[in-house]
Amino acid sequence: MTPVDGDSAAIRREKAAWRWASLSTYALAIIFVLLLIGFCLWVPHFATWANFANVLQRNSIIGIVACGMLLMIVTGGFDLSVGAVGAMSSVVAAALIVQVSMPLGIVAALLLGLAVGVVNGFFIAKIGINPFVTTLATQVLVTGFLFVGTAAQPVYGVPESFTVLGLGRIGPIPIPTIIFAAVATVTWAILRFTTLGHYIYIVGGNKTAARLAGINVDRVILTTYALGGLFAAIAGVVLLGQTNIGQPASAADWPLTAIAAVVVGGVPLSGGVGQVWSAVLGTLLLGVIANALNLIGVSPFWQPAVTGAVILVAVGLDSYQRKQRELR
Amino acid sequence: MTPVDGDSAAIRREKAAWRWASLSTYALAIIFVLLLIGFCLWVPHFATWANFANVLQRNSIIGIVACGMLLMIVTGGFDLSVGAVGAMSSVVAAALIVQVSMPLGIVAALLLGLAVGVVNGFFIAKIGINPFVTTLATQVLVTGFLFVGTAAQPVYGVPESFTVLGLGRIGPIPIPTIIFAAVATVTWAILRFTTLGHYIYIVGGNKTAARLAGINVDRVILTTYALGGLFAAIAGVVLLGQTNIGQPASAADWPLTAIAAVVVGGVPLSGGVGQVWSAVLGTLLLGVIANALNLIGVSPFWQPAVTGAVILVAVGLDSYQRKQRELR
Amino acid sequence: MLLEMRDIRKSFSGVQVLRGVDFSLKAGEIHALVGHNGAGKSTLMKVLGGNYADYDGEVRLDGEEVRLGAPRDALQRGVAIIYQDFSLVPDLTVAENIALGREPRGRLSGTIAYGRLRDRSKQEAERLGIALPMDMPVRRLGVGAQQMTEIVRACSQDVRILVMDEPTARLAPAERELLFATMRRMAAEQQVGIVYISHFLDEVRRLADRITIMRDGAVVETGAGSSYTVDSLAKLLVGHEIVASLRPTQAGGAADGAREALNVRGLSIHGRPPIDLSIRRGEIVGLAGLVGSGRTRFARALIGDVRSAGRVEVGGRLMKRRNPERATRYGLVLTPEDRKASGLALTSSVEANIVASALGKLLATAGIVHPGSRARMALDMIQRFAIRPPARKKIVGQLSGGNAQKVLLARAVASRPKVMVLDQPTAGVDIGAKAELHNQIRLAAQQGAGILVISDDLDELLDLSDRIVVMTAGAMSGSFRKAELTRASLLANMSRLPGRA
Amino acid sequence: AQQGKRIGFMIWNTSVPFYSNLIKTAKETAEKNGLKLDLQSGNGDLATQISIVQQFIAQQVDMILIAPSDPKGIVPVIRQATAANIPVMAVNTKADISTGAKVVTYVGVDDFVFGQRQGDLVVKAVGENGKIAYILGKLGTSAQLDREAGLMDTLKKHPGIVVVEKQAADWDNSKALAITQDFLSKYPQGAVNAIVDQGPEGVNGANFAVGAGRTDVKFIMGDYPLDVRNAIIKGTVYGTVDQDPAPQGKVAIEDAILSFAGKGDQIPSPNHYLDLPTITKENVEKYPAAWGG
Ligand SMILES: Nc1ncnc2c1ncn2[C@@H]1O[C@H](COP(=O)(O)OP(=O)(O)OP(=O)(O)O)[C@@H](O)[C@H]1O
Ligand SMILES: Nc1ncnc2c1ncn2[C@@H]1O[C@H](COP(=O)(O)OP(=O)(O)OP(=O)(O)O)[C@@H](O)[C@H]1O
Ligand SMILES: [Mg+2]
Ligand SMILES: [Mg+2]
Repeated sequence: MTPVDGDSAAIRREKAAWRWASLSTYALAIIFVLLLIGFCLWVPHFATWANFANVLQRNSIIGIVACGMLLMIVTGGFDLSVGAVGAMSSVVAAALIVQVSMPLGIVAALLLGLAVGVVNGFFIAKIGINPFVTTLATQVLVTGFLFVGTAAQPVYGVPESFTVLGLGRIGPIPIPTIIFAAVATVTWAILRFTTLGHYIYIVGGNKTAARLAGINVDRVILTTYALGGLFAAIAGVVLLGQTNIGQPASAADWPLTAIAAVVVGGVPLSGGVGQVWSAVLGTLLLGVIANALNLIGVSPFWQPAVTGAVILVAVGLDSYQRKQRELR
Repeated sequence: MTPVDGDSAAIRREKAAWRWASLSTYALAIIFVLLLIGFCLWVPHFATWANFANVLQRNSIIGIVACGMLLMIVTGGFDLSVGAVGAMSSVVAAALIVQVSMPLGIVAALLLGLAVGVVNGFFIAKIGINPFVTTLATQVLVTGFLFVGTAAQPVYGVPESFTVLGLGRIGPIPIPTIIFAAVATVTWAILRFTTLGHYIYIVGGNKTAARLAGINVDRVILTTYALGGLFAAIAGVVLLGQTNIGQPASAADWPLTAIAAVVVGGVPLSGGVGQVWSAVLGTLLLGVIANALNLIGVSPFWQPAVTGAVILVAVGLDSYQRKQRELR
Repeated sequence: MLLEMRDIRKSFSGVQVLRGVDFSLKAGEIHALVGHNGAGKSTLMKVLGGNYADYDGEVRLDGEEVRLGAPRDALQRGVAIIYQDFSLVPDLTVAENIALGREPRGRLSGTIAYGRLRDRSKQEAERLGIALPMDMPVRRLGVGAQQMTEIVRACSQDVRILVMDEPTARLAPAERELLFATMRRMAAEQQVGIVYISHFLDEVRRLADRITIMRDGAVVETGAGSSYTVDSLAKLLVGHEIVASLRPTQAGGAADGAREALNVRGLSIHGRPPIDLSIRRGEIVGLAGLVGSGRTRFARALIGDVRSAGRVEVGGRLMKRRNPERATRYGLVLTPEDRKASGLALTSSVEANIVASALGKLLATAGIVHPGSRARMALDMIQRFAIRPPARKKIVGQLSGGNAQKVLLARAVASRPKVMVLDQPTAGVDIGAKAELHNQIRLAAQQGAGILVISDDLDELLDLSDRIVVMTAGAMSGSFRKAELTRASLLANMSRLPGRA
Repeated sequence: AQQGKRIGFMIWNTSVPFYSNLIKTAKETAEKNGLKLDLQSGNGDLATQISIVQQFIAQQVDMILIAPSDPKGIVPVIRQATAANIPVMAVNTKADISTGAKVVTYVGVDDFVFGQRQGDLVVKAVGENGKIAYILGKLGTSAQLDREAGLMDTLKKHPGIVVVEKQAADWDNSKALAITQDFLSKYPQGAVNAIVDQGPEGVNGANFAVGAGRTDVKFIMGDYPLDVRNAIIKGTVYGTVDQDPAPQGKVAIEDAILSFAGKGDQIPSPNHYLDLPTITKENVEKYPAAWGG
């Protein structure tokens, strides 16, 4: 056996290559920064802290959802029920806050979110229904129960002090953003330091291999969806903090938006790879574009068209260089 | 080569297992039939031709979309822009029918649908952006252009005779259903007889193998998305036949519903397998459930909950026995 | 000259893997390409197959310079390649996979004549003397049959250059001989130029007209096949003397009285004849059998990945409700035969794969991983199994075939199992590394593990095992002490039909 | 005469909170009068709505009430119903009768007038000169289109008032809040005089503005749920137009009963318009919230 260690030139070359490769992994981050600089220079009122704080605050909710979505996407699935769970969480929290107490409302909402996640995970892992059908069905189910329970009426009467959770700031930083940062950090730590995180990548990379290697694939999937449900419930509570009413019909666009954030951030839906910063980056990219278009005053008719085009170009540049690189 | 043929008992056993396995492939079809019989017996007004014709007519549109979706799912992708394409097709057809002529309107709408499909295919195959981002972006883009072009106003003035396409019947059979049947047959023929169909399975099953075997993977993907766009445009024209107005904001739920139909029918999103009857079956299953709930008079608040539960049970039975079978 | 490749260079994001390789092939010649794992053999052949658009250097076919930018360019010029990692489509039938990309056209343009496709594929297989279940989806075949499918596919094309990247790594002796006969015939009768990559140096020597030896991305030398011995080849391709390490460090040889590591009683899959097997601690048992004899199924049934009746005891403890996770907890691990489909998470790093089975048990408290010990274990295994490049963060999908195989074994060893079931453990591993792997396997046995080795490489079985059991048509048909066996008698036992044992 | 008659009621989307009181009063009124009421949701999608009406036709109900998402798009099935001798009544959203489609009447308000009333509120709030920013609902929905047309119609008569911004919030609270924030960033103190929202979703934005010290901007909402009412009392919202859904459900069923009884001539037609008051701090105490109260 020839040890390669002797060949220090090779190792140096290896390192340079590594650096180059990781540089191009950050292509999207670079595009994001360039976009940001462009907006700062040319979009009036963009480069103010007040505006940044607004953007952070309003995108924190979807960011929290995206963190959970990332976990599920890395295992090779996704969750279409996060919107329903968010709505449920905000309605349940509102109802209990009005009728009983604030802590109970929040805790109950989070536990319910966790429970829906467990149900999702159970059907996906144990019964073997695919994530699309499962989470679409639970989405519809949960929404249905919400409508039945509320007769589609929003729940009013949450004390105004509760809005501090959605609109308040600590120093200059919006509270939702602090929650988002906490959730992102937890997600990062899970992926980085726990056995669960390790298993999530292996399960997403090759389920058969994971199973044969002795990993309890079902439990990993179940836990992941449970976390996804929990995070969606957290987002729902923050939403309640913003709107102060528990609306059964809200949050319908969360699933697609959160998946979009993760995927725009560069994570493939095929599973096995993905980092928290992709979810964060994707969320901010979409959020900043929407904000800039509002500030520029692009007509609401044009906004979707421009958004679509910007996403295609930004992600296109990233994907194109990736594809070139893959051609080896 | 030592053939295993010697062991004829083993082979017989193997064959029996095989037959059993193919029987259980039809589990979902069997569940569907049982459901149908149950509804016929217990749901008033269900077992009338008028009702069947209604169910067929209203689900034909999504069925047409689902056929195109099936093709894209088999290649391992999907298309979130079918709704926007359908809306575009109905708006463009309406505008041209009002201003120029009926044939031109229809042809132009179909060509535009095809063109959007080609654009989707181009970005996915040539640039390498994943299907989720690409088709989400084109969906937003197309919707945007529609809003710009129409100021979000519906296009009125299509002669009422045009509704024959959406509401008329030939003998007892709704015309949309005839169109759906035609589209399903074409899809079946493509998958069953043509090189393109065969290559769709190959590309979906193993892209690398397809490329190494000299198959023009990019062209296969491009053609598939083009067909998906075309089918969505056909569905849009039929929609116009039902509503008689070109609505830029319509059809928003087509993508998810069509994917759901295909996936409920038993086709995995991972690609490589799938048959037309799955798309048809899934469409009809969802359609019949919705119809029965309406006829029973389940409150609209309860409907989603019940729908979700029924889907979970029906697909769950199917998936569970499939999962058991995998353990051989 | 049929093919000339001159000064071929190829790098992956900056790392040079081919450093100016010259290679040539004559019509009617069998030209062997040998080299250690990661030497660059597969990469060179992938250049020839048009996989990489960005190689440097010159490729001449029939003296004419060509630029191979896409697989189609190569195919059109009559280059057929059997890639090391299977490139089959799992849900297509065997017949359809054989015809992949060259489906017979139907009468209507744009259609496929499936009837003719099936007949043609069947004929092509028969012409080569290979029996395959034409209508079975490839996903249901064992790796041996999959390999044969690939061989039929490549050999039935109208080829001028045929490249075979380790076709015999997962073939049993009978199939190998069949393949060699086919190769000789194609070379002699159809004047096909054949590039043959293998780690079985005696085969290479027997078969090849010329041999090219590669090391670290460069050619060491090219010479006539007859001018080498196994030892001289081994020395050239590894770069130093390995003869010493080729000899066993002293066989495990469990004492007869040692406690049982594995005890299987009446294990029956789908009502087939029950199987008994017992392995003592420190014992290495070989499991021999023909392709499709059911060894892999048995192994999977052991860990509970396939349903079966019967009792399995690991280290004296009865395993209730068998499944792979429990098996791992009981200390029974399996390395699957198909490293790509069911062995490794290709998108994850070497480190993540190595620690996958050990993580929960050895490297974490309350679900939190000790990053230090994780890295230490990975580095230790990388060193022990000589995985290269020795980078723990490297994505497994980017490793050479042999190195990926080592990762798989390292994963099993790292979890310190009581029983290891190794399905084709050294498929695609070079001669130097194979000796190392064997030593690692023996080491594990010496430390008290019971080991079951499934292999199509009879020399490996004879070399490694204390005892060999034979499986035919899903049943155990014999058990032999090593001293009772020769290569020939083992072969005879494998081919015997059940009942006559 | 009405005992046991069956009415099919297609509502364009039952998950919109606005309809919950309409549904409630319709159900109560029907029950009280011994009618069978079959409610179905059109899911906001015209094609679904058409198929539901067709289903009512197949079930041969005695009358069909519709709240379609487009006045013209529903016409073909109205004709089918007429051909099957089933009378149709439009509730809450109009059906187009200009091409001869027959409806018993239209019970509800006129979204165009709704927009005009919002325009009056704007004038009342900012005077003859001012800049306003406008938050739209979901683009392409009839409420969005008609309310906008009505508002523009009023503002035409007040050339000093300019609409400087328009964005769509899709009837979503979070989006309305985001758009409000962006408007406030873009137009510093004094640069915009009022923000008009087509729906009630802008309340959070109004509260946010007051919290941020932007009392220079007046907020005008559409519709009158509990949180809008509270905001008007508190002073963060200037005023709103109250389209009360409850009477619509009740009156629709009552009109149906009249029709069953052969007293069709007592039904105001072609339109049975209901009250559409504007609410500001002055009269807020008089009007209970339209829903959520
Ligand atoms: N896609 C890739 N990205 C990065 N490195 C790669 C990639 N493919 C191969 N390599 C590297 O190129 C080197 C040569 O690999 P190659 O597969 O050609 O070896 P080989 O001689 O075929 O070895 P083996 O006998 O194990 O099959 C290895 O170090 C491998 O890690
Ligand atoms: N050449 C073949 N022809 C037909 N069936 C096969 C063949 N190879 C494998 N099979 C199928 O696989 C089943 C068991 O194969 P298994 O993989 O367990 O055997 P194996 O001894 O490990 O063979 P391999 O060398 O192919 O891995 C057989 O019952 C048969 O259905
Ligand atoms: Mg190789
Ligand atoms: Mg095997």
